[in-house]
Amino acid sequence: MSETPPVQLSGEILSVQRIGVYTQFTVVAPDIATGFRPGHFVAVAVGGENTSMILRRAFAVCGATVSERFAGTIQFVVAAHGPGTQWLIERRAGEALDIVGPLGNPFPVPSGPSPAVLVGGGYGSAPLLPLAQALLANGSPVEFVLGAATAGRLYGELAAKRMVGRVVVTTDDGSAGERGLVTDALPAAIERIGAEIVYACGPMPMLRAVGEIARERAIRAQVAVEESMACGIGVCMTCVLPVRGDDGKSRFVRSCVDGPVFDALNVRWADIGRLPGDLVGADAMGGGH
Amino acid sequence: MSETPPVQLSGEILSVQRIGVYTQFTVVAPDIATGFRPGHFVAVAVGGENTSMILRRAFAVCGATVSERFAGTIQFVVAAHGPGTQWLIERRAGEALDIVGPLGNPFPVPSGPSPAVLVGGGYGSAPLLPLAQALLANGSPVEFVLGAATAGRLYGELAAKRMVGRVVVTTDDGSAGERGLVTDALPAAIERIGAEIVYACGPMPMLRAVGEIARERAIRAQVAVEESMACGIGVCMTCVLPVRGDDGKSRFVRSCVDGPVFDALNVRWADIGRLPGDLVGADAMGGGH
Amino acid sequence: MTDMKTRLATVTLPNPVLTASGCAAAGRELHQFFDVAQLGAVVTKSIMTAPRSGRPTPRMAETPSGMLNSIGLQGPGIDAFIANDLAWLAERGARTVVSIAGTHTDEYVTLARKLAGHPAVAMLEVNISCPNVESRGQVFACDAIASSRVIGAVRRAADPAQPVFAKLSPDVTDIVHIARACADAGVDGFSLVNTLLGLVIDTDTLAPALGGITGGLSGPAIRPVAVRCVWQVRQAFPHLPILGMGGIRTGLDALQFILAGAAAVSVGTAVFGDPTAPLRVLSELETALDERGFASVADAVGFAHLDSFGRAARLTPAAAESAAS
Amino acid sequence: MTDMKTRLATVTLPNPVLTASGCAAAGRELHQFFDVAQLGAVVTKSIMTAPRSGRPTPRMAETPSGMLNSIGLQGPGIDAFIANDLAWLAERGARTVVSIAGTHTDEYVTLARKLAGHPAVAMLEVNISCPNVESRGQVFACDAIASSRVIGAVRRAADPAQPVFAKLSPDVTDIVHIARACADAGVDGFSLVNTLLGLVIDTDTLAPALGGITGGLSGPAIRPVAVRCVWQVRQAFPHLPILGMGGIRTGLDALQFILAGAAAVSVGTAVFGDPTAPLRVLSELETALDERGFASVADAVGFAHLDSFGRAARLTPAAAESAAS
Ligand SMILES: Cc1cc2nc3c(=O)[nH]c(=O)nc-3n(C[C@H](O)[C@H](O)[C@H](O)COP(=O)(O)OP(=O)(O)OC[C@H]3O[C@@H](n4cnc5c(N)ncnc54)[C@H](O)[C@@H]3O)c2cc1C
Ligand SMILES: Cc1cc2nc3c(=O)[nH]c(=O)nc-3n(C[C@H](O)[C@H](O)[C@H](O)COP(=O)(O)OP(=O)(O)OC[C@H]3O[C@@H](n4cnc5c(N)ncnc54)[C@H](O)[C@@H]3O)c2cc1C
Ligand SMILES: Cc1cc2nc3c(=O)[nH]c(=O)nc-3n(C[C@H](O)[C@H](O)[C@H](O)COP(=O)(O)O)c2cc1C
Ligand SMILES: Cc1cc2nc3c(=O)[nH]c(=O)nc-3n(C[C@H](O)[C@H](O)[C@H](O)COP(=O)(O)O)c2cc1C
Ligand code: FES
Ligand code: FES
Repeated sequence: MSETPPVQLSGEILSVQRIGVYTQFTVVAPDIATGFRPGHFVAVAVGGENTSMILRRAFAVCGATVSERFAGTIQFVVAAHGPGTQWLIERRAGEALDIVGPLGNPFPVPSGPSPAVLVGGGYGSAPLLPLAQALLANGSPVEFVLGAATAGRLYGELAAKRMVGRVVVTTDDGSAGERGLVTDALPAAIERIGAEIVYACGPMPMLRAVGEIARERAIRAQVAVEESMACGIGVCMTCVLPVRGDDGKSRFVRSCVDGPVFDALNVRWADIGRLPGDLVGADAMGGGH
Repeated sequence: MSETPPVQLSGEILSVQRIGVYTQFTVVAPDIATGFRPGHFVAVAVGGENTSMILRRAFAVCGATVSERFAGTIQFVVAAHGPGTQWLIERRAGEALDIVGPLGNPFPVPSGPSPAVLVGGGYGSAPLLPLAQALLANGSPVEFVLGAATAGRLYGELAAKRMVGRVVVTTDDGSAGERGLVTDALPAAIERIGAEIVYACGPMPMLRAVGEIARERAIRAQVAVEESMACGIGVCMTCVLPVRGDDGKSRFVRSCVDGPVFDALNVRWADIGRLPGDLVGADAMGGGH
Repeated sequence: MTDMKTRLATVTLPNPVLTASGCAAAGRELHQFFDVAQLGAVVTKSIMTAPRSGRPTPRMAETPSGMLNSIGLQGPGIDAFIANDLAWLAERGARTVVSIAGTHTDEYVTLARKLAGHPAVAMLEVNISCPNVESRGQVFACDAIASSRVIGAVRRAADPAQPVFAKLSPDVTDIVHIARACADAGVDGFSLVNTLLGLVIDTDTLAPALGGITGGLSGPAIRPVAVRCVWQVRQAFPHLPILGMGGIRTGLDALQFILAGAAAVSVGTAVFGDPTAPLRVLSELETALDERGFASVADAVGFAHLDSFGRAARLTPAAAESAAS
Repeated sequence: MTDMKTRLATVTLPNPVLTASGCAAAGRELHQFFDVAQLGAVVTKSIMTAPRSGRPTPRMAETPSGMLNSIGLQGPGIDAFIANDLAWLAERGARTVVSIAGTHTDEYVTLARKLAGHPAVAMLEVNISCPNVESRGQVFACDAIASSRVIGAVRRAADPAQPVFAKLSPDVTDIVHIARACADAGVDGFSLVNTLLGLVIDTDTLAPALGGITGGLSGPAIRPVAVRCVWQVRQAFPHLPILGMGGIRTGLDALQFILAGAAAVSVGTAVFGDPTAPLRVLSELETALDERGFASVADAVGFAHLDSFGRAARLTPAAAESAAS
């Protein structure tokens, strides 16, 4: 259980902004905003009444405002993917969304200053923006490395620049920043500030590569993963990843409540989508496949 | 097949009006308006994309305008009933509806003048308004008897008044017109104009009673029935009624394409919802139930 | 563009999209919306020897992403069907799959004989699985012996030029077991699947919503069950063609069935919501196959069963790569 | 107001709305949204003797009005379950129905023994029907003999104070046949139904969407099939209580199951879309029963099977009239 239990609420959409290929929502959600910490996500009902889409959609919260005078709000960014996100980006200000949150374990923020590189792939940079604020607040030097397939799929570059002055940008097609992958630019960024930790959010292969680079330099990497989730609250067991525990044993753990943030070192990246024989309880699967 | 084959189109909603408990839609539907004749109905898709409601909803067309200068429009009236009609009445002008029509066999209109009483129950009066115009056009005296459970559930009273001057109104609770049923007022109306035919649309028990009254007076009764329909175009066989044919034999006939207008005399009212043993092919049901 | 021709046993169809029995009558009504000869074939409502009244109303109830029906095989009987419906389809040059139903083996045999040699009949679909017949005991498709008896008899009686497909019910413990009985009896292919037996209680009348009490569940709701049945039967009998159906609404839905092992598909309930659904599904399917680098429908049939090597072999290089990544 | 108490064999629950096994873990997570002790009972995720990893991912696919899951009974094993989960439920004063699963009869027996005498355990639900276990051959619920063997053994081994319910699969030719085998083996009641076996093909990867290839279909899509199973089993064994489930999302959905013969219901998949669904269903059901003139849940159980005389007898006069009209 996260310290701030999730709530279910109907929140009015205050604004809908197009940012590149993305759509950013600002929604009135006081009880979620209060409990929010960077890395939390929300689960949003899609399709309206009588929809055939029975499951919620998960989105990382990229900002929350709590104020005395106004009702607290949260922000999240949606990339059109399938019918659920398509329905969402067609919503307008004034309509209400059914939201559950805050969900998941947030990024661990060191108590004292410690230089950090934040690596975001596509909309993966969304949860890194509030994280940067938190890190800067406790005096940690912060570097941003943001990447995407193409310029239009970058997110948060400006916001990041405002916070930390400079942002390293990479795109696969070179349409913005350096041509290449975030992982090409990461080592240099780590050097520059003598980073003690790397935070990352984005596609699984990117997270895995980031973890590799951090491991080679013997620094920590905290990454936010994205697994298909049916419930988002820990009751269905659909969202599991093979993760090494403190006892050295590996288990399928729920990315919705035990994650989505994991220490990259503990995630058995190569075994995602497989059933490694040494997993606790794998023997009981009668061989499995 | 009706002479004017149905078409499927996406029509813009021009206006949405509340009338009593009903909601009246005016929709741009040129190819349906052209073929329209009183008694036709349309089948409207509900719920939008990804809806769990896979079937269309049927509505009697209560008006159609064909003009040189504007695209033709049709009108229909919706009473909130379940989720599909609920979704419909929440639509706004400017949105589009997916409509199939014109469907069904229209009311037979005598070539020459013949006095007619038009009996409508609730929204059942909708298709009678254009019918009255057609009858008046060929010089037939027309009387309206409109009824409903309560004043708010009456429909078309004013439009009818404008056309024929006077309208007999009944309500079960006496909140408008005479307290009672349309069938209480029908005999007098028939007398007044020496009606040769009665047209009716409304709940099944009302249609049956109207048919009775006409039969006793040896005049015809053409009634528009309402059976649950899955397809509305004649392919599914869900909408059948036990109807006596010209050959004297009774069959389950499709109310969507062989109706919804029937000669009340031919409908086996008492056998609706049952499987009468003398029905063609009932023997093959192995007893049935 | 992908070659859309497909083979069902000895019959070659110009494309793999058909109507579903009982969801298109005999094509006449849909012909108002599009030329039914454009379809792979029209599958007609199951016909029996004698006229049949069908069940009392109500005959349908809408359910989440599906519907329940209890028609009870209403129909004019085989002679009127041949004289009117089949003649009309022949005139239009529409390929026709005639679905036959009976209450005992002899009835199926009679029907097969009457249809032998008819030029409009491309194939027979033997409906041994309609859950709407009065007693569940009468569902041949739930009993391997009864199924093989009917299929064997029909195969012997039918025109050798007309492939005989067995239409199976998903309401069985082991559909492969039933399929095997049909295969042993000489069936030429399978139609998968018929409706699932369901029941809806009307919470206003506090009684079953349908006159027939139970009814057949169809529509997108049952698609995962239908695809599973196609997958299992394809795995067990890779050499026998499958006509897949159950909740197909879009070209991608149809693609699921083909990848699972269907050589063609029937679009049923979707027609009620969209009269032009079969043609739309056809064009969407053609686009989807093309985008994925399939040179022909045949290359896509059963593709999801292949290992990565088998896959690469059946795809254009570019497509193979993206599928692998 | 309607008396919401209901009886499942020897156990009386304050109300007829429970969670569904595998859709509420062991109550802890839902307790963040509402007090789980307010429910009729919490039905826990099927537990086995040893820890189990479950299936590889992906484990779920959304389908029209439903979803496919392939968890593979991941769990900590019975000892950890009793030490942690059951203890937690006991502290909260939540009535608990413990779902047990095994790969052979002895495993079920071991589980029943370990749960005997535990104060928090109101009842045992024997999951002999989970279609997610590796081989279809392992599905006890598809074989009458295997079912009766397990149920008989569990009934003998279990605490006499704990009713034993058999949870059946709808994926059988004749569910009444399986139910009879369980009844003969001394079962105290039935949980109907488990998921339907389904399969989804991912049209991007061109392969099955789930790591386990097939999965269990749940949600509103399967409701008509579930209600049909409840109806059939109730008709055959009117004296045995039924816990009904399958696509219940609203109070009226729950009412369908009760009218068809269920004495209580489980809310499963709906929880994923709405964490407070079980409580909402409970209040909606209470209103619906009251509006229809039922003095108690018991009066509504199986109501749809009654003839008009039987109905009138169970309804308040006013309600009886409106129901008749
Ligand atoms: C913790 C977390 C945080 C996320 N943050 C964001 C974000 O900030 N912005 C954003 O655009 N997207 C985010 N996603 C991905 C987003 O949830 C999916 O894109 C979305 O669910 C797809 O729904 P759909 O109906 O459009 O697509 P469909 O593919 O039709 O969805 C079908 C089903 O699969 C599930 N699904 C499909 N893709 C994904 C995926 N990538 N991850 C999880 N479930 C999936 C859906 O939830 C749904 O149940 C996040 C996912 C997770 C798990
Ligand atoms: C020929 C014809 C003409 C009609 N004209 C009108 C009209 O002018 N104005 C109007 O308000 N209503 C009209 N109706 C009734 C209207 O179609 C239903 O009220 C509507 O389909 C209910 O849908 P729902 O989703 O709101 O209710 P639900 O009860 O949730 O509908 C569930 C299913 O049952 C079917 N159904 C339910 N009630 C009826 C019914 N009374 N008749 C047919 N199908 C039904 C629906 O089509 C749907 O498939 C007409 C029906 C027919 C057959
Ligand atoms: C109203 C209706 C009538 C049907 N009649 C028949 C029939 O006569 N014979 C038959 O083999 N299948 C019949 N079916 C089953 C369909 O052919 C098809 O197998 C099933 O509906 C699943 O496909 P769908 O979901 O696309 O409709 C009928 C289905 C419906 C909905
Ligand atoms: C993710 C998931 C996990 C499930 N796990 C179990 C289980 O462990 N044991 C069991 O008996 N049923 C299990 N079920 C089946 C449900 O208990 C229930 O029988 C079925 O889902 C139908 O109800 P529903 O449509 O309300 O979910 C599971 C269902 C889902 C969706
Ligand atoms: S999504 Fe249900 S447990 Fe994580
Ligand atoms: S509604 Fe389908 S045949 Fe009339």
